[in-house]
Amino acid sequence: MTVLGVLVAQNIAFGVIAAIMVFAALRLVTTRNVVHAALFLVVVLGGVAALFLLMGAEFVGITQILVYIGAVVVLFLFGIMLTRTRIGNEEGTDHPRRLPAVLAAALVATITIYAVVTGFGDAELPADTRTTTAEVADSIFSTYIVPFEAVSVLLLAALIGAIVIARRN
Amino acid sequence: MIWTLALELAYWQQTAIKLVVVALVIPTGAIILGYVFLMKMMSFMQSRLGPMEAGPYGTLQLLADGVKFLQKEDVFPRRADRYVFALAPVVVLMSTFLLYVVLPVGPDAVVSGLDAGLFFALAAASLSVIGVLMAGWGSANKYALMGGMRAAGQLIAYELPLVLAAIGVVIQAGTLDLNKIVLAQANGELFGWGGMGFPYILTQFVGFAIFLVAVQAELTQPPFDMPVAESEIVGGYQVEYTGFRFLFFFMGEFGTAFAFAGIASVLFLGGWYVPGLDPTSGWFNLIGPFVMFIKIMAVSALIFWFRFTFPRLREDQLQKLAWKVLIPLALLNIVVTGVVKVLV
Amino acid sequence: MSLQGVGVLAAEGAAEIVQVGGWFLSNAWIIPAIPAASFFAILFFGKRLPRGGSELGIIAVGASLVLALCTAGQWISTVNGAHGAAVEPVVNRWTWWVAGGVDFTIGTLVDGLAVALLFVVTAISLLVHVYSTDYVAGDVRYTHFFAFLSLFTASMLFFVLAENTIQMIVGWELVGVCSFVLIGHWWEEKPNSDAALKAFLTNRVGDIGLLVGVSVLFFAAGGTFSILEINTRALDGEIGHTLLLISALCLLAAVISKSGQFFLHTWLPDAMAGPTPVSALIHAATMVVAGVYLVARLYGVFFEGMVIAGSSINALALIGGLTTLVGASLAFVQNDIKRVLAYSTISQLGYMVMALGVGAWTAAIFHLFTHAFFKACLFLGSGSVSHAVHSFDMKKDMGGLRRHMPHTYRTFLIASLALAGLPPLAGFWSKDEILAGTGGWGVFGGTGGNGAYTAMLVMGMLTAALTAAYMTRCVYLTFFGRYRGHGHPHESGRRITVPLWILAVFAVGAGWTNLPKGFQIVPKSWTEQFGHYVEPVAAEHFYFPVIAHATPSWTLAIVSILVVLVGGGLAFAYYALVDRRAAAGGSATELADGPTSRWGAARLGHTLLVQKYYLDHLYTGIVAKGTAGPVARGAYWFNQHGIDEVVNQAGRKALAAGHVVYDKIDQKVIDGVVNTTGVASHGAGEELRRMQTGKVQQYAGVMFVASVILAAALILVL
Amino acid sequence: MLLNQFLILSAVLFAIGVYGVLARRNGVLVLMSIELILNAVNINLVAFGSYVSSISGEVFALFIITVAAAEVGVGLAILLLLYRNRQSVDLSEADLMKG
Repeated sequence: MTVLGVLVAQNIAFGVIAAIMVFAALRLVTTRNVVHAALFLVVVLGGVAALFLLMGAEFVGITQILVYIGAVVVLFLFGIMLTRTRIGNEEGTDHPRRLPAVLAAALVATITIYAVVTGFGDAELPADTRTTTAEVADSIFSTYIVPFEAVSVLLLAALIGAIVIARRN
Repeated sequence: MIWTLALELAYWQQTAIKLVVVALVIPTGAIILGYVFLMKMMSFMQSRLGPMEAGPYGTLQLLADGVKFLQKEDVFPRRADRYVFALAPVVVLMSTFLLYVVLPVGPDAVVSGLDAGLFFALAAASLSVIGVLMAGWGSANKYALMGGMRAAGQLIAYELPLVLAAIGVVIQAGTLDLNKIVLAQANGELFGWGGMGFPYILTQFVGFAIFLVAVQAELTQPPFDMPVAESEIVGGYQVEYTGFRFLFFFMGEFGTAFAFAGIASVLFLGGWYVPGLDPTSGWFNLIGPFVMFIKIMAVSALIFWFRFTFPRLREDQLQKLAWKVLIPLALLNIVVTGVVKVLV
Repeated sequence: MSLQGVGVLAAEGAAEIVQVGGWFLSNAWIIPAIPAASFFAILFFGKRLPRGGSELGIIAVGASLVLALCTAGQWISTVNGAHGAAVEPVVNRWTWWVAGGVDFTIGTLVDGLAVALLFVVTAISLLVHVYSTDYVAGDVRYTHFFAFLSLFTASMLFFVLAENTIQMIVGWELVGVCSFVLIGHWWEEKPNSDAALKAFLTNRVGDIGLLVGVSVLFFAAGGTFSILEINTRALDGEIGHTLLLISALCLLAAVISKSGQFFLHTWLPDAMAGPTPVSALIHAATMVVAGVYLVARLYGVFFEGMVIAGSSINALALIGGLTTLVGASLAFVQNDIKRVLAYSTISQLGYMVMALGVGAWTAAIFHLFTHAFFKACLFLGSGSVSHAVHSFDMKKDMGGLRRHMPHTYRTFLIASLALAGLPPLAGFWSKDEILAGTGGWGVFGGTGGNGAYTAMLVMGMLTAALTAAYMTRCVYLTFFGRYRGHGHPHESGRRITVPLWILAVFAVGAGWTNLPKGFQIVPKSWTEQFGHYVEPVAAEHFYFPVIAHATPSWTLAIVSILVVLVGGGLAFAYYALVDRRAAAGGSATELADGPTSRWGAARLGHTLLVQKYYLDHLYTGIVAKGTAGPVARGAYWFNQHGIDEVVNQAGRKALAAGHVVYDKIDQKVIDGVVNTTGVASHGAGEELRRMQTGKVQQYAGVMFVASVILAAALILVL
Repeated sequence: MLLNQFLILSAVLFAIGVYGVLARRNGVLVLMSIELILNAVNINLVAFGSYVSSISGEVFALFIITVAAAEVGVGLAILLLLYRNRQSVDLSEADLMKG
């Protein structure tokens, strides 16, 4: 499976996933159909999950599917369908003047890509970086116990906040 | 190109075989469940006549139905969002397919023995919500949208008790790997006697009950079938679907029932293990599937028994049951399990 | 002088450190555990019990008191056994959790200081519990009240026994929550819930200081939360002085808010909206001294950080000194009896902080000890009075109560004299020790102390006179003269008077536990007992600093007694005079406002005091509203009122000027210039405000571009 | 696999997300673009974690996923309120803070 020390299958997989992701991301920010945008978001998020699996981060990948696709996107779809149910393209999804946004995005892309290219050159990822769920759990419940607790409190606060904001009267 | 050819081929062969098996299991499972339970058990329980004409005892009825579906015209509603409408059943079916990836039927007879297998199965099951919402929205039909929203609300509400019920088992086994859960039950001891292992239903009966109820809701079948309730919203998100797309939904539903029954038997009934044998023996790769099949049928019988005997709930009763009964109960179960696990 | 003192003490300081143990000392965790259990028990079962859960609370706190007494006994015998050597505090710790390689422990730290506080908290809590069974009888939230009294007691004991700074934070916040809940006990009335919120929010200001201070100390002390280790390292010079100063100042912020020190004290008088027993327990005797306790506990940090040894002023002493004066002067203009006591508490807390600031550690703790008893007595007495007259207003509804309520009157008088500082009552001994401890007496021929804190001595003396005067005013308005209220007041029941008498006995006797060393009337073995058992003996690599003790002085004592007598006497004479005049036909309201209604300067001072130095206006009007409105709105306001106003004003003024010179100079030229200026400036303002589009995405765009430019600069430069 | 292929992909996704945040007027679409940005960051975290063979990257990615879920919940609640008050989720209309 290796050519001159390069993992062929993984690289092909990466190429395919990356192409799909970039396409879906571009469609996500350009489509004028809000539901389609949410579905393109599913594709991007699925791609990210696949990348996680590719890098051996199995647990994070599955969490990505469960939380992002199973919950976040469903929440989006719910929000869209609760507020408007028109099928097809909508008016006024974009600003009329988009050039500043394009420029800003291009600037961001240029500087970040320049930074990573000059910074990391052709650094290789280690071949076998599979991590087990137990390792993740051990890390969370020892080193990162305080952030973990903080996040749980944050979730509670967000839960209450969302209910209070969205409640009628 | 320095391919390590033999291994590479074996890898693809293996993958291909596994894919074919999975692809076969779903229609087979759907047909068996549909035939045995939907046609026969229901007709006995509800004192109706089941189909008797196609084949001996009507055994070929479902095949005939399948052929009928495939022959039908592929209809798109005029104002439907074509892509979304067309993709929705595929997404639902895909979610079903993914469930089988981690379902073990023997020590090595599993498509992909993931380290977090149970977690993966639950994540895969949650994907079907997207498909249902797509179907409901893409059909450009009020009833479909209502059905889709109902289904999504129901699936989300009952995913929590489903996950929480399984966590009791996870705590007891100390792993998310489905095969290791089976092994933990096989190697368990009942009051110091290791003769028959320790199926977790003995301690996790609360979890088992919650799991079955939640599965019932996940399958959107009676008594939790408001999303497709014909008498209220004429079929819900499935209303505009015909032909093979409807068949996809059908297969998805019964395939998911089959898979969840499998997961339930792995979690609570000891999976492919038979008491009295050595769980590491390679023979289990052969007899495991049959053992699993028997257990799946037993659990399915329970699931369908509920389906045929309970009347439909109201939408608010459904949500109340999930949030006020099942989730607190499941949380309590987790707390008790955790405390006992730490103390013992 | 201070160097000499240090030298003397270093010679006295023991070289060896004695390690001790004992069942009560090492199992002190039970003391807070009992009221904590009682909190849950009352919460869950209280309503079903025949006495609504109060019996559970009393039993629990009683058990804690017994245990605290046993602990104290064991500690005393331990110190006796050590024969003057330094005694290691009894520490028990368990690992709570481990995160990031740091062990977070939970445990108890028992030494003389903790033991003294355990006794104070449990004793007063028990008396308040008993008192409350009568005071809040029939209340809708009777059970709830007792549940939170239990929780408060547990939290305070937890805080006192804290082994590390994390535990201190936990206890600190818990008592804050209890205070919030109990101030707002009658939350149906808006002022009460407002007062609760104010107390809570004001305390949050200081809590930030506590968090930051503890974090700084954690890293400065090399990754430990242990109080003993932090102190030891601070005293051994392992932590840099700047770090110590920063953390001491952060912690001081916490002290200022919790212990009602000057400029964050405003919540404490408002906290009197709570039931009176709560005021006695939480806002006089225990919770508000948490700040004092914090300083005393981490004294190594403050001692080194504030350079207490050998200076003449530091932040701690200054804040404390100012607070004593501010509190005492504000107590004069209050008509609400509880508010008088609240300002008095502020003033006395200032005394304690000041004492800690000048290095008189023992005096501060001793004052904390005695003050707890007589102030609790005063509060409970005021509650008894208000129970009888159904009001807290001294001017309108009280007067002449000494005939109707003999028990309340006597105990109140005893406690007032103790607070004013007349011998041989408790307040005299502790206040005098603080005054001597300032070392400022050195200027007048006294000796000792950690430095010449003359300013603090002057403040303390002034406050002593003021205290005597306002307490005289309070006692006079309440118990002397003629009755101005309605109905027939009568003495309260046993469950109120018995606690009052017990506290009155303590208000007399508590001071005798620490008679000054040079006090020749009593045998030498009676003197300085409190200090002997409570103050740790300093030693090498120990958690307590070497403190130079001041020598008590007869002269100082006599001067302070005279000051008190003059202050109290003047006030009494004045009120007696006014009262007689009022009896002869004047109105009762003239009573207090006599001089202020006649002299302009006095009226000004009076208004200033009534408005509480305008601090509340400052906080709500400027600080709160300023921060409540978003920055954009602030900028907009500035735009409208600042820039535009200036422009308009300029235009208008110029216009007016133009009118004045209208006849003499050509009208059109002037007007034209003026108008052009006005219009131009106005236009500039309009243009400027356009930057504030209110569109989030434009802000986001600016943010992204700016951060990219920053990143680019960093990447290209570095 | 190179580390950079992940980093560059993440940078591209991040930039696309930035474009979406700036160019979209519909609040829901802006939120989706923010999700894109967060995911780009997550890819970076996991890639770096794997590069230095540390589990911390994954743990932080998990935290970000959690925080993102909370963010979407509150964000959508705000949008729902906006929609209820103005019958629109157009962010360019929500400019009460205009000076």
